[in-house]
Amino acid sequence: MTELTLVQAVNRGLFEAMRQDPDVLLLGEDIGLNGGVFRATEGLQKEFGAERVIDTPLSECGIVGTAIGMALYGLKPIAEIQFMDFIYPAFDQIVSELAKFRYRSGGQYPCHVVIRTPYGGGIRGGLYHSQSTEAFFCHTAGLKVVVPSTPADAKGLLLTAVHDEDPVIFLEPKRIYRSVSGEVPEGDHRVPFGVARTAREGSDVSILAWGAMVPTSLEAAAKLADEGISAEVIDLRTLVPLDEAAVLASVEKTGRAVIVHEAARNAGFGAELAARIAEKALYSLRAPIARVTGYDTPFPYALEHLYLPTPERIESAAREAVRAG
Amino acid sequence: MTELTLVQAVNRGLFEAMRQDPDVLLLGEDIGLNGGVFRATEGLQKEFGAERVIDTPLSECGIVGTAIGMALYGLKPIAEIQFMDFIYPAFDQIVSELAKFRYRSGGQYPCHVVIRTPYGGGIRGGLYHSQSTEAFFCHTAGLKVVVPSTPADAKGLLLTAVHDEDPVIFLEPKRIYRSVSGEVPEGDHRVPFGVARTAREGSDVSILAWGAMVPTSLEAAAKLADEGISAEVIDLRTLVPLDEAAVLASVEKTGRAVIVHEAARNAGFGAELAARIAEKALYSLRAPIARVTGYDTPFPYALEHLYLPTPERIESAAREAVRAG
Amino acid sequence: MVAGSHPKDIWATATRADGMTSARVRPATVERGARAPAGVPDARRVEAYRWMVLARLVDERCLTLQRQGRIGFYVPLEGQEAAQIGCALALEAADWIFPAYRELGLALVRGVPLETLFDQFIGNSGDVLKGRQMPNHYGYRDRNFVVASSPVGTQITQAVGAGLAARRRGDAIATIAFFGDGTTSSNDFHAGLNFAGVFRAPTIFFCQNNQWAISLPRAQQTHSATLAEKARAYGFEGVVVDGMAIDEVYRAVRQARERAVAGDGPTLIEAQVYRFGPHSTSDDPKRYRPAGELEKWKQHDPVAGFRDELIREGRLTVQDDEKLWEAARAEVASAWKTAESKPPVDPLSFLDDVFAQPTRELEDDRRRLAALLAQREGKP
Amino acid sequence: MVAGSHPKDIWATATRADGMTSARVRPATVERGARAPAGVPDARRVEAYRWMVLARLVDERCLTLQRQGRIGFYVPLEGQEAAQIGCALALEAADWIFPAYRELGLALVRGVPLETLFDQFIGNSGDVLKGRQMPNHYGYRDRNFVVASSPVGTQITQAVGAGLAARRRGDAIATIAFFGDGTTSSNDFHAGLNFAGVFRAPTIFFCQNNQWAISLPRAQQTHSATLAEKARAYGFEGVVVDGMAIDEVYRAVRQARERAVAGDGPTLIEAQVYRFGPHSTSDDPKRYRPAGELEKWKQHDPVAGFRDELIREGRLTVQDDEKLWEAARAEVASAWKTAESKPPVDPLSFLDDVFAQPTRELEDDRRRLAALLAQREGKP
Ligand SMILES: Cc1ncc(C[n+]2csc(CCOP(=O)(O)OP(=O)(O)O)c2C)c(N)n1
Ligand SMILES: Cc1ncc(C[n+]2csc(CCOP(=O)(O)OP(=O)(O)O)c2C)c(N)n1
Ligand SMILES: [Mg+2]
Ligand SMILES: [Mg+2]
Repeated sequence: MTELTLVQAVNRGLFEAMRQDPDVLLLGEDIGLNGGVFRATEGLQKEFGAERVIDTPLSECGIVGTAIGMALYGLKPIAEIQFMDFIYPAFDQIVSELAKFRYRSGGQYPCHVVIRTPYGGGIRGGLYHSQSTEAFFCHTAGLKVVVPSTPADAKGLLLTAVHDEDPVIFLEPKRIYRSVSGEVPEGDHRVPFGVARTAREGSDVSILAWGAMVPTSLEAAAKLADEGISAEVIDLRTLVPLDEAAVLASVEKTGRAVIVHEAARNAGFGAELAARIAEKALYSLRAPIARVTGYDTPFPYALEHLYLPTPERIESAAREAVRAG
Repeated sequence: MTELTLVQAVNRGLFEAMRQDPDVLLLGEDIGLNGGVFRATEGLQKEFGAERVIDTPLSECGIVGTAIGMALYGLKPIAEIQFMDFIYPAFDQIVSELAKFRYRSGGQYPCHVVIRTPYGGGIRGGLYHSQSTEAFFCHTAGLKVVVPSTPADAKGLLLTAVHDEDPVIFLEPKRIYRSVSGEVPEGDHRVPFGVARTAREGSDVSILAWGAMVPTSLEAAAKLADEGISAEVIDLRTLVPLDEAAVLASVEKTGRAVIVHEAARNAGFGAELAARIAEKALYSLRAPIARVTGYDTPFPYALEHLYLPTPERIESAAREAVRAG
Repeated sequence: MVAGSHPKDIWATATRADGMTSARVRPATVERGARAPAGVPDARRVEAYRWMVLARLVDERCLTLQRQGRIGFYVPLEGQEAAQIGCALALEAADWIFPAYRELGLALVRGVPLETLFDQFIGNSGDVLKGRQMPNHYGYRDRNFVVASSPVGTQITQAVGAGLAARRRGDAIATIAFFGDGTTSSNDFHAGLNFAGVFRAPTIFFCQNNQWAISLPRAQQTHSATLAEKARAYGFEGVVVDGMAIDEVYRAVRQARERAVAGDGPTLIEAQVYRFGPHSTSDDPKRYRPAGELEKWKQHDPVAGFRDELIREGRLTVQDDEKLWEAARAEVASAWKTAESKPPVDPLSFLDDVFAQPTRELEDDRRRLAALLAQREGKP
Repeated sequence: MVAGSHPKDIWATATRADGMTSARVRPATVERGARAPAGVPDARRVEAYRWMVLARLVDERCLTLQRQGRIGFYVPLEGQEAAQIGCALALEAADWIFPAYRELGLALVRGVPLETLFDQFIGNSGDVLKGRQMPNHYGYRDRNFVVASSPVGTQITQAVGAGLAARRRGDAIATIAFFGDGTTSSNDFHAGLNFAGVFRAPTIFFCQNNQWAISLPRAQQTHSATLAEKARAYGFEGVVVDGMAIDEVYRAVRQARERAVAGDGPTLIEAQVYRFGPHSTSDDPKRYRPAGELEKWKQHDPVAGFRDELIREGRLTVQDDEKLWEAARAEVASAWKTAESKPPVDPLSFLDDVFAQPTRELEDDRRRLAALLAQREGKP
């Protein structure tokens, strides 16, 4: 066990994966000498060489298309997209190709690429260095979507991703890259997909969150406890596959759900959670399902603190839910 | 009034828009001499010339980027994407640029482009000529998302789109391009955005649908009536802006909601409808909210009849809802 | 490019039905390596012709089958047989192919059984792809023939990636991406050729310039004189070859392959051909093709041309030829018959292969759908 | 390109810290029109220099402000002043500019008040963009200066579209897209140049090749000898100019503009410059820049170079120069002071301008957020 920040844990995970398997290689912009703009790939090119830690031209389309070709051939490429906001030039490759290769070939061509990308707001990045569009990828059958919220999970889920057989969109909450640190197991630490983590137990209301919204939700839960409201915080960890059972069990216990995400509300992944609860746990509900999310605007610069869900907004939603029934 | 098919109504709408305003122009692949692969632009190049009905090179990125530049300059371009499945090479321009121009410029640069594209399954198009990924665009703040289901609405919503000040994703249900026909008003017929249409009144269950799923839902409703179940069918017509009031009013009346769409279920737009109902009409619900949708697989070829929602599946969901409470 | 193999007018300016002119460009430069390999080797010339005839007949048959509603869709290759079969013969079995949707000739030479292709066109229980894809979008791992998709161009960057992977593994192979003239405008053409240039990928970019992208003529696709010269923008060579002449194609591909395997990087080959048929069975070229254009190109029919050559070379007699067509016709008929008699694909199978292991949701869906189908059939 | 204006070594091969070589290419071809316009006109030479000095000082100041936490981010242009200001002077006010994020020199010459730029950097109540964007991502409709975004390249196709729209309207203007060497790899570079070639758009593609895309050197970005030659792939001309020499830039842009307005189509200009500073305030070039490279290029500092030229030309004395720097410094200080003293942006304003008219949902959000903020401030 070592105390690491989240971005350090990602870095250790990459080191571990590359040591384990010579087929693992990285490609992306500025990931070599520069170590990535967030330093997630620091030291890797030095250790593994420029043939395995590949600085590419400025083309996300090229990065993902090339990674797919490598994966088809049998390598295990990990592509870095510098910011999630810049993933769209590769969207065609991801949605039309990566997600559909296994299926369209009748199972002949698995296509195991891991795409790592920092996502989310809170770093004064404005419209184009702040987005969280996980819903796009969740809606695309064939992709797994992973969002760690702790250093241990960052490493453990990353190693699981690298050893998985399916394409994985691995979203790193850059806002807490350095602000969160914690114990991370050494070596081949793996955290399974599809298993949510109960970040805090509670009985009055279920707060469902992922990524950078988990610490924010925990802050809210702590304050709610002061008022006598016992909030359970569920960290989903993987959105696809989803630990639906954990979500339903928590809501069945508490009777109330507050869903938290940074992304815009309309057709965000929170809607999916609400829909599942409304289908499968309706009779347990004691209050309307609340969503505390980003607004249906592009991501603003100067006022991002108002755009992003805050503990205050989460508390208020939880309080209302408790008041409702 | 003339009896037209849906694709003819689109064609008439385009003729009308281009006659009304010399700033309206079309660009896309094979839309000129060839009249579009579905013949939606038949006759337009002959009438308005190759300067206004522009056959472009094979690049959706170029089509949308160029259209945006034209719109910034003050023209009113209507871009055709040959199939919705091929919109992804332009995804960056749509999500990063088109949707965000007005906002990021503080209102200085409205960016009024209409993107027309045939969407949906039922024509044996397999993975890449069948998709309905409206949820991607609904989740992107700054875009309006329109889906007609009748010839009259196709023309009326298209003319509203052309005269709107915001970017519009205009989805044409190609499966019913020719199978549905109806009376279409001549001239400057407009149907407002944000106003749902009650396609059939009913009191036991609300079926919420759009595009090609509206006739399928009406078929189901007719069969349900035979069993004594009175189903209301709401045709949303525009997903953004959404006529939330109409959705809630219907569900409050019937106490039961069945949401129908062709797209994959996970994080589809149906989830958003369910979430809104679970937030704002929870206490009216007499049964779990049901979704009848495409499956969380890519779109299959030989078995598309099993993939697509059928009246049978809708009926069964409605029946269950009625049985539930 | 065999000098004088075509009359000037084909390469000169054609006039479209709408009066627009579409410039046909004579190859600007033709690369000839020092050790230029010969054309299709003696031992394989008749074989090559046989593949061309077979492809031609499959095309004919499939167009009919589509009209009869027995297959849903078809993309013909008529006019492009020499380009595809010349190219296929020049490759090695270990080379990885990234096709578009028109590469039937290639698939046949690769050894994909005709019956297997027909199974795919039907989407029946014999279809390796399990009925998932439209006709022509096939792929066979055991033939190093990657599965096609519809969005144009996406295979180009993938071919580069596979080439780099092969190099990393120490496999002395080439990867090759197939695409048309229209696809040179795609995002992936740019990204793929640029990556290949920077990383010196062992990749061949094989562009069948059939002069049309559905209804858009080559001249309106891009303003460059040739498509081949686009390679310069990425720091490597492009060559134009007469795609109606199988030996030209064979030679260019051999050279490019040698270069790739030797570590000398990528090559762009523009094979100038002509699509005799419609873009697909959904297309009607009468709407856009200028009068007389097809007829001019048909004078250079690659199949007839190669037959005459083989006869001149004394490798084929008119009688041989007749027998060969007959045998091929029988082969097509029999393969189709077998394919058509197979049972349909398992109805639940469309829920498989989304992931290596189904999610809980997909398992539930499978269970529910099985119940629904059982109920429909009146089973308990 | 002024022959001999740089010592060979700058254009020759530089060695990266990691031992990789990055080839600096001497311009292959330099286009000279028959009626080559002269450089920056006599009457505007001192003005041009003044803009360069102002840009240099704004850069200096902003780097400090960012370190002090008074602005959040900054993208410096040091080293690129001659390219930007030469270009800006060669354009007409009616020409539409599609900038990237590094075009501060251009914005100044266009007449965007410095205070307005500072307002944007802060995102205060004076910011025309209402605090929506990161510093450097500005745009001013009244200056025909389109609002920048971060994703690279997207402005390129847009500039083509605006050019075609202007032509349709009968406006005799050019549109111009700015981008860097790295951005030549983007999807939109390919699509934009291809569309421009096909439609003969009145568009100038102005590439400031500052030798780096963050940490990626030009030689690893693409394998072509120059960036300018990529234009050939789209059927028009590309030219390389020495971007450290303002007259060279001015001349090339004037020519390209004349060509555009005359209906002779697009031009790609590659201005070879060097980024003296970091990519942005988030970047540390020490991690990747080879030793000595910066120093070599600094010998060709465009500001110092042009000052010396003006002194040689007798248009400027050393005393004038000192006064000019002083005046510019005062201008910067005063503009900053005014900007910094402005109140913050209206907190509810981030909910505006999503659409022309807010949706019901956005109106609800506004009401709810207003209530929350009032509550926070203890208001009822
Ligand atoms: C991204 C994308 N856009 C549009 C289409 C529709 N489409 C299918 S084939 C085709 C033309 C392709 O032309 P070309 O590359 O010359 O190949 P050819 O069909 O002539 O062999 C088009 C526009 C597509 N498949 N993919
Ligand atoms: C699509 C996209 N990918 C990645 C980035 C991150 N990024 C910002 S600037 C930059 C380098 C741009 O280099 P160049 O085009 O040479 O312009 P310069 O910054 O040197 O002026 C990168 C990779 C981005 N802004 N957009
Ligand atoms: Mg073609
Ligand atoms: Mg640069």
